[in-house]
Amino acid sequence: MNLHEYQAKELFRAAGMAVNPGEVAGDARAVRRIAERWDGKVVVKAQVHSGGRGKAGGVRLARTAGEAESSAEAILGMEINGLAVERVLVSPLEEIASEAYAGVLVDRDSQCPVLMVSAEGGVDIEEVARDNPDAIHRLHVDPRYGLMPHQAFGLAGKLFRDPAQRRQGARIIAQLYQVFVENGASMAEINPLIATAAGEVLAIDAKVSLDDNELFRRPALAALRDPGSEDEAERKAREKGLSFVRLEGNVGCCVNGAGLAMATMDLVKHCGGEPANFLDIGGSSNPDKVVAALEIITADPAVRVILFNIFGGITRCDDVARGIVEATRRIEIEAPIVIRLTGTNERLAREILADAGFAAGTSMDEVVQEAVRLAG
Amino acid sequence: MNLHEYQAKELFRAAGMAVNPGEVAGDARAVRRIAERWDGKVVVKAQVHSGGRGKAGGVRLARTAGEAESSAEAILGMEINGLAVERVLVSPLEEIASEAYAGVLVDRDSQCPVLMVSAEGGVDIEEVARDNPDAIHRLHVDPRYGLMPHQAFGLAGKLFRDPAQRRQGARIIAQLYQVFVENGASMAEINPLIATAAGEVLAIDAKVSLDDNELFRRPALAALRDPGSEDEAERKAREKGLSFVRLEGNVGCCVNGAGLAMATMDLVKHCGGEPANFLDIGGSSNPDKVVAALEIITADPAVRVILFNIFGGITRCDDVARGIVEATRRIEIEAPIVIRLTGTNERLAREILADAGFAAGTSMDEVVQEAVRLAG
Amino acid sequence: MSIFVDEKTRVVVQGITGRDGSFHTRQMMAYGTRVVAGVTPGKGGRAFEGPGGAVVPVFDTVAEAVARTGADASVVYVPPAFAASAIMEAADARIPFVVCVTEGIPVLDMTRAHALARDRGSRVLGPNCPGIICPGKTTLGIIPGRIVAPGPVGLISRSGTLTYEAVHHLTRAGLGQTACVGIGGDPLIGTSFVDCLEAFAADPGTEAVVMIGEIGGTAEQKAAAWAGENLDIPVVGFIAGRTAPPGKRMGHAGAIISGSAGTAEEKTRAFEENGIRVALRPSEISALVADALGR
Amino acid sequence: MSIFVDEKTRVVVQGITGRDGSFHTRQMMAYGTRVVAGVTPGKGGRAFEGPGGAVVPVFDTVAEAVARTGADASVVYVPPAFAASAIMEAADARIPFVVCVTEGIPVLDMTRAHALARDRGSRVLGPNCPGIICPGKTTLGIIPGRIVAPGPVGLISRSGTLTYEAVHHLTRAGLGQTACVGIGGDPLIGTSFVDCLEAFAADPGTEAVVMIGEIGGTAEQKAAAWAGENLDIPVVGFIAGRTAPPGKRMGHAGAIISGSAGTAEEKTRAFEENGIRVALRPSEISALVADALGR
Repeated sequence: MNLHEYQAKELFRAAGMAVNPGEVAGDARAVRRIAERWDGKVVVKAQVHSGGRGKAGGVRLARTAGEAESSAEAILGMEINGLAVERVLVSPLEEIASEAYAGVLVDRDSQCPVLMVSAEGGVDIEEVARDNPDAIHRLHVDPRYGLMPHQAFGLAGKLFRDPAQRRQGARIIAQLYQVFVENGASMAEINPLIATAAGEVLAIDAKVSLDDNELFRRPALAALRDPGSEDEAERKAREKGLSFVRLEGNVGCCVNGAGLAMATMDLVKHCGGEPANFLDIGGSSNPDKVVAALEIITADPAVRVILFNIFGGITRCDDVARGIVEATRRIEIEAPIVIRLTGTNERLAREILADAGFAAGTSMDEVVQEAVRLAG
Repeated sequence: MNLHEYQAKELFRAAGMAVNPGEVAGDARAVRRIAERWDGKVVVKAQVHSGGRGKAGGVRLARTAGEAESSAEAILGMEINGLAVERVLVSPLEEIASEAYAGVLVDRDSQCPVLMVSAEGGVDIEEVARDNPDAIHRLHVDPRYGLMPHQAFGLAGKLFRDPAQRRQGARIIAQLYQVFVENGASMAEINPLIATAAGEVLAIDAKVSLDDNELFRRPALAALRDPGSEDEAERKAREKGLSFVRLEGNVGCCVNGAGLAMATMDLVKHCGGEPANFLDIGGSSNPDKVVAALEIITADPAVRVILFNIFGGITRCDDVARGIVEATRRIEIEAPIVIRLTGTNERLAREILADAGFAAGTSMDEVVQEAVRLAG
Repeated sequence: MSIFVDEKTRVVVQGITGRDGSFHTRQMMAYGTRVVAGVTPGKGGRAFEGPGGAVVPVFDTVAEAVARTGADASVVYVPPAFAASAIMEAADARIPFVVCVTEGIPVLDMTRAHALARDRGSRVLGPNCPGIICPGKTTLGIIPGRIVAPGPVGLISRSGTLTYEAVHHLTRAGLGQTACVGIGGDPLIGTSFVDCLEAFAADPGTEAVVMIGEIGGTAEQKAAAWAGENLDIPVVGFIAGRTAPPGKRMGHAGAIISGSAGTAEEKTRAFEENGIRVALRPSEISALVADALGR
Repeated sequence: MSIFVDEKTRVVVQGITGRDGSFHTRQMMAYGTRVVAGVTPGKGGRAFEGPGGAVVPVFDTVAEAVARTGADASVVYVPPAFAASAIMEAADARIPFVVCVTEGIPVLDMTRAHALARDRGSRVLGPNCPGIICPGKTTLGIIPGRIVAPGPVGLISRSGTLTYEAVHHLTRAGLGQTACVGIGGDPLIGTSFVDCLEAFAADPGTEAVVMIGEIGGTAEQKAAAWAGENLDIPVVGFIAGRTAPPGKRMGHAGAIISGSAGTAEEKTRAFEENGIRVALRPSEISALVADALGR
């Protein structure tokens, strides 16, 4: 789950980090009042879960409160990568002497948190990684010991030569790691971490993604979720315990298991079709989930055919069959439904489907071809 | 630094532990009022840094508020192992179904915290260790991982058979370990950890010693020190950065280095004398420390002779000599001073001493013999 | 032959009294797995009833279960909030092989659990994995026994049902398996493709290997490089997620393309560069294996 | 000969710009120790002036110092609040031998520092120790060079000045030393009596060993048992604290008698039972050694 910049900064401040001040607003008049507090010399930043805010025009500098207001007017309501901007963060302009980068995430290979810093901050770190990989310094943190002081100090030395700034940088790196661990984050990032003209080291941007698997035990963080920032179908799927990703095609897919779901999408494409979605109903046998899945798929007007691909293991085929029958009773489904079922309780499932007038294949290849043909 | 039971219980409560209620009072009238709150059915416990409070009569049960008051009168002002009782802790009586023990300290061999539990609680655990060592269960906690849930649950199983009590016990053991680590303790102990007649698991006693080396970074804990509970000379020595322990003899000892100081005491005894104290002036060369040391030694009326044994390394012999001369100017010292000096700046030291009319030997054996002779 | 476990492996089930744990314990026992103990804290002393009147003792802790039954492998069916602790308990009890089926364990919990497992010398399979089945010998986890058959193919996969799909085709094509291993769909897993390849390389019964990968991470690339360098039996590959968009988590916590790394194209290229033939459809896998084995 | 270190050992001093660090660095250099680097965070790039115009580069981190100078031992003169971190930094930089002179380090800090040192394969001497001197070769720590002389005796001690007292007698009696090691007066120390005995046993130059123990703990008993079992050169012992009362900390954090364990009587008995002759006065040590060596 992604946090907004202003939310991430609150977590940073709670850890004692030096972060530039800022206030959030949802309308341009309020932005003007906030900007007046800083003589109008502010930066107005779209609060939206998307990278490339700057390139999209979602970050604007103002020299007067009036400019700040008109910047806010331009940004609020703007769409960035399909997401509407509902809030902006207003912060005083800082005089920037240098810009660095600091981030932390969990590395798959070492199975440890890895801190990354670069003296090349304020730019897309992915680009730095590609164009100048030596400019990124990595440190694996042994989870048994946590981040040790000499490690933070060592990393800070890659960013700052001045001893006082290096010490401040080390403190901020340690606080970044602390925020990461104590909030169950999957990623935490400061870009840029600046030295001001006056020599202070300051985080002026913040990005934190929380590990969804941590949210059950962190209700205060779970409550930070911004429902407006989420695709309606993805939100509903999440609430129903389904994994769903919207795609561009017209073959609605409903599969049990993430790997098989991806393979099904791939096969649709391979056969000349276009999948409308990724949808994993998971392992549990529950007709209700199948109903919810069908509701989500059919809500997409682009869907021309619905493809079920079920390999029964824990998932019982009869439960899926019951869900399909139940859903067709509850909601009007115009698109044809093509079903592949095999595995646990397959025979019973076929009987249930046959009673309701559905046939089901056993071969994934054949059924996918059929679905693609029907999507035409 | 030892905490009083009531202070230790506050740390336990702060960690969320189930601890029996209690209130501290310094006079018997207040004890009566407190006892009334619990229908007079209370236990009154001396708050003093000494084991064996029960055997010394420092723990009394009352059935009425009047009894509680007279118990408090008996306990307050009592001396336990030479320490005056200034406060009592008043707690409601609990109906005890079983008594267990749980404690944690750092083990020298494994260099890890070690948790110890025993179903034989409410008695001296040293006795249990001697008479029935199998009744004590030990768990080494890997400091890299801390106490893991299965470990606490495993230990609790040695104390409680009932699953609900075992879970409560595991929680308390985990909280005990947390108190130990988060407060920089050298020892934390619950004896007894009881199951009440109603089935609740409850800590009704608490003992915590803090690592003196942690206090510099824990001012709130350092402030818990009870100056009244400390020997005056030991308190002054601590404040001056000296290590001092009062003994029974009449040869006052002033040595640099803990090992040499012990060896000097031993040699005094070996030569037929009795040391009056252990005193290590430490490694730093500081005439003021020598003055403070002489003030502490001479404050003991039993001292008949003062013995210096200095092997100069970091300690500069001339600094010690200056301190001796300075002290004899500032304070009246009646006891003869016998000095052994060797090592760094030895010659300069001898000159300083000679100018002030002191001689100094070079052999530890000879000087100790002389001191014992003078102590007569 | 088999890898990691065999018919002599003595299994303790953590979470045996739970809904999933009890169901799959019975399935495992029915397949022939030697389930010698169960663990559910607070339920020690009970007896778990398996199929055919078989009875499994339940203990409060893994340490007790090991001491009393000599269990040398564990399967963890414990809810995500407690699953990392359960793995740590098993590792701390020196269980050499721990399968964790649980999905949804916090990643930071797993950094600690994997560290302890390394320190204690335990191999963890998973988490978020279907387990391992050695056809005709034993199964630890949830892979359906009826879709496998003994034979010369080793199978390694990051997914569950896609594995079943592939195995199903193999079995119907007469290509039985030495072992089918689901290594799990999480970003941090205890047993990698390479670990499994090493084990299959050392197993004289395995004559060909199937590797079923998916988008996210670079484990397939590493495995391909290792196989190219070290393996002298044929490998057939498959990668799921060619149509997945970047930046989106495709069900599995580990199945997410970040930056240019972790795409299906990268992985397919790595396979092919190391002599691994890549099936474009699950149903092609068995034909490629048959071809590689000269059947 | 010597143990642990010798004239080729390349030393980095942590806290070289501090009061104690700078003083003892000059002392060490004057004795002949190869001090190749210093570390003080925030002071990297400076130069430390040793005796006779020798110059030592100062670095911000131990890792830099190791990378640039090949240091293979460290001496820590860092205040107690930061000393455990300094040891961890040295261990993390894979320094194989770390001497920590600092007294007063929190014990729980040291549980973590010792754990990391073990994980990284570093030997820690101390903390709260005077260090090690190999007469005529090198000294790491604060043992005064003028009281030692080369010769056949190995000396191990928990204390500082008491060690000097004993060495002084040995040297004056013509009994030089292969190495004098102060293992430290704290309860948790990185190098034990037994570790030193093993090293002396492997050193062909060491013909007799002196062990100077004190009250508290059971390290002397373990060492005595080890020597009785494994050592074929004579050992002479001394125990300080025969007159110490129980329950009181005698200066050293480790010198406290708790329960019946750790008394001087127990330790003396353990020495004698294992053929170790025990001196009752420091001045007797040299005579017992001379006797044992047949001089």
